[in-house]
Amino acid sequence: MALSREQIAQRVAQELQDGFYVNLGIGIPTLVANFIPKDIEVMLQSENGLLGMGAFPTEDEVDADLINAGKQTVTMAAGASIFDSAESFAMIRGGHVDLTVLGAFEVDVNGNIASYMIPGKLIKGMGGAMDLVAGADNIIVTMTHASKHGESKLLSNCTLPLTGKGCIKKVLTDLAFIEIKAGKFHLLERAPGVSVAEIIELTQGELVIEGDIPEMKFS
Amino acid sequence: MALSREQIAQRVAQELQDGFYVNLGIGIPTLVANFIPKDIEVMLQSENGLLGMGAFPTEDEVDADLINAGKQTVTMAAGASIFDSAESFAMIRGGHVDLTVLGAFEVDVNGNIASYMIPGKLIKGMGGAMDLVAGADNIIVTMTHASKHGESKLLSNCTLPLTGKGCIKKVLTDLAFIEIKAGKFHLLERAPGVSVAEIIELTQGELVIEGDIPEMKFS
Amino acid sequence: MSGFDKVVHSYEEAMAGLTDNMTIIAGGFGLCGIPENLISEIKHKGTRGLTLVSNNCGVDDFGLGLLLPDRQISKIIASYVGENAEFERQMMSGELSVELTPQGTLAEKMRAGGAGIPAFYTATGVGTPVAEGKDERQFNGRDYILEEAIVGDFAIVKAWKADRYGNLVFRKTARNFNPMAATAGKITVVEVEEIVEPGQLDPDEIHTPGIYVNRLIQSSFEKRIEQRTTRAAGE
Amino acid sequence: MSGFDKVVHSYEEAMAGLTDNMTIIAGGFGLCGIPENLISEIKHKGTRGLTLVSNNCGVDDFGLGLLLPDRQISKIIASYVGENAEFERQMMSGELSVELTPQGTLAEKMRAGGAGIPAFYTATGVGTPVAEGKDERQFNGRDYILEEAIVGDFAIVKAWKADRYGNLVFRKTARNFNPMAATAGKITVVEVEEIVEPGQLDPDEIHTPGIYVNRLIQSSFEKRIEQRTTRAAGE
Repeated sequence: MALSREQIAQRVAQELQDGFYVNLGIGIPTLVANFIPKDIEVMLQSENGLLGMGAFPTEDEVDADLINAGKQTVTMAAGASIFDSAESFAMIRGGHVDLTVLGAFEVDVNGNIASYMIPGKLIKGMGGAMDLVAGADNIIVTMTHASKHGESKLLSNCTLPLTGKGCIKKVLTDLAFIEIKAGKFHLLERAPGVSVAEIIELTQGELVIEGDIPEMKFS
Repeated sequence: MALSREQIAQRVAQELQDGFYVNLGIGIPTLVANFIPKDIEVMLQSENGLLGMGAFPTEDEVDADLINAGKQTVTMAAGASIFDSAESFAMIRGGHVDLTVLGAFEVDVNGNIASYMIPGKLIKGMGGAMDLVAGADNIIVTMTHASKHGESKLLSNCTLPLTGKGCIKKVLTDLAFIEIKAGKFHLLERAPGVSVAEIIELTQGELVIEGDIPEMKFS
Repeated sequence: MSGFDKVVHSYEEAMAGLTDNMTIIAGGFGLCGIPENLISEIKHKGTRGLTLVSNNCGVDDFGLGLLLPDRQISKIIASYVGENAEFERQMMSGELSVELTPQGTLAEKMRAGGAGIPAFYTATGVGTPVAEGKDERQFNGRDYILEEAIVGDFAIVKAWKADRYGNLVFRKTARNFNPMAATAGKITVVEVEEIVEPGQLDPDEIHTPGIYVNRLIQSSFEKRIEQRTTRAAGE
Repeated sequence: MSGFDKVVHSYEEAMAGLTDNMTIIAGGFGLCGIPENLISEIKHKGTRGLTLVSNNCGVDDFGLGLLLPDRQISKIIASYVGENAEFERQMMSGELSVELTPQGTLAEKMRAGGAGIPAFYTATGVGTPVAEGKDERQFNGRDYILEEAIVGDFAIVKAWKADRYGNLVFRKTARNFNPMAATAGKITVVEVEEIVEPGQLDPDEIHTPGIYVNRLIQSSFEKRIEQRTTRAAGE
């Protein structure tokens, strides 16, 4: 069965390592913060200018001067630091963030990503997404494998305007965990109960299947 | 008679205006701080990362962590701020400093300045001088008009490696206050008791003399 | 006498000299740390044909969104816009021109403007619509595009505290774009919650040195929250 | 367990992995705010063929000057050097290669290295020996040269206080080049006077976020003064 949003976040959280500085995008990526393994610590970077983002505030703690990149009120964890947006993107562009998780509309076999614009429909802007995909070595894209109408979002060529070129190596969908290498998708894991055939069916770009594909584990 | 170092500094100080942010180079320029008119305030920028440099410290106040660009121990004035060297030169390069005063070996009619290197002899480096002359609109160069051997330092073409190209508009020597415009030196003032003829004699680059040249005033 | 006293006492004085068709750089991220009273003064003044440089454009009835109904903005350079209906209408109809710029590139363009750096290379936007018409070049085998600095006729900034000399301290994530905006205005106007005497701020803790600030005004702020997210106490 | 605890307990551990022919970026201006014990460790280690990036090169018996007698430095990128005789001798004899770089350009090259900006344009050095071999280009009618970023295998930094997570606070003009150096090392090593627990530094007052810091060590410092200038008390 396809993963829920929470399960996608939970599987991404397994990729976290103790001491990782992590930037989580809006939507499913934000949920990853709820599944950080108990035995490790990670620090969340919010690109408006906060490293060490904490939980949402209680009513009493709400502070209009303390928000995250999603414009939500937040708190600071012990060891947090505040900086301006130029410094924040120096950090991102300079490759200092260990892991970036963000959503997308489409990803293709060459690691291209389209996530910010649907011409004629959605043109709100890229925010920090272009800097994040250009700056990070280690990116996980989270999205549904296909649209509601069954159209694959894992393509041989992105059809929408790109957010970044050749920068995506890992994609976690509701059906599969996929790696992108040498111009091809490689199936690493499948969602529990989802067959390889189903994944092939919904993957438009070339997909390499090597050996037995294990199911994801959520223990 | 030729001006003393102190008199050069004193004449430069007359160019200060209330509210000026000023960078003073090493040597004669540093002395300008001693002649700031009583009825105005200026703020001294030290390019290692201090705006609002105060007097030298008393023995008790000496702090190894508080020095100026000449590596001398200093204090901070009320309203001072500390910043890193990138910020300091952002300030300088971005044209935010109102007046820069610095020494030179040579200046020429095209506003070129040579101040940092004598090939084979002195090659210690330019420090912040190249940034200062490139960043400031308003620069006063202070130097002796000629070498001890009577060789002019106001030339038609600098002979030493340049610190900056086409950036100097005002020069104050021990003999004269000179403006540089349209490829010529223009004599504005002469030191008390120094004749126009003497200045012409010691100025190698083309010098324009228009009307009566007043003596500098030191009252 | 002190030429360093930047304090002005009216918003009229604060925004004096702003005329039609000027470029304004504004601090703030979303509705956080925006110079809300300076924006209101611009609305009140009725200045038109403005180019706004700001990460966002406010909401319908707050922040830079207030300048939309009277069509005071002719162009906006931003990373994320359209949080309100009127913005979308003007953009779609072509009344408002929008130059989408990646957030980090926007912050760096402002910094470069203040720092006398006319242009810099970045990998952000390579191979995307942002790269169109821009110089591309390789360094160490990777492609980069050339981005140019931004300078404003005015910069409008919100800080927390200041001394009379214009030394600024920002509070938490209300810092965001404000320090870079402050450096990039030919005339930089700052509104703050509190003004103290020179010497009362620790020089090591000043975020923006007063050299960048031309005018300073003290006021009170609504500080509207865009997404009020909370957890139950004890959670 | 905390992967964010950057504290190490010996200088050997602090400089582990430094090998011959590496590039080191060092904070400090003159003898102010220099990582003096980290430099001593490099001397002790005997590493050779080093490229040093630092505004200055210390004096005969202190700071980076300590690395001269055993000829550990093969190249230095600096804005002002030669405060000692041995430096001059090695430079004149060609044993030591010197790349003079304007101070502001040097600071910006370090910042760019840390910020993922491979190159930027500046007017500093146009028409001078510094411009030789560099790209020139006009923006708004003025000439600029292209300067490239610097990245180090190691960065060595001196801060005042830090928390265990490597968040740094500098003191007075000992800040100088240290914050930029901290961003530009593949491995950034910081020595400090005091280490506190995470949460004890005000997040608004942190100069360098811990994300840039790999190793942190507490020590004591001589803090030698180069030009001790004083006035009489009461003057």
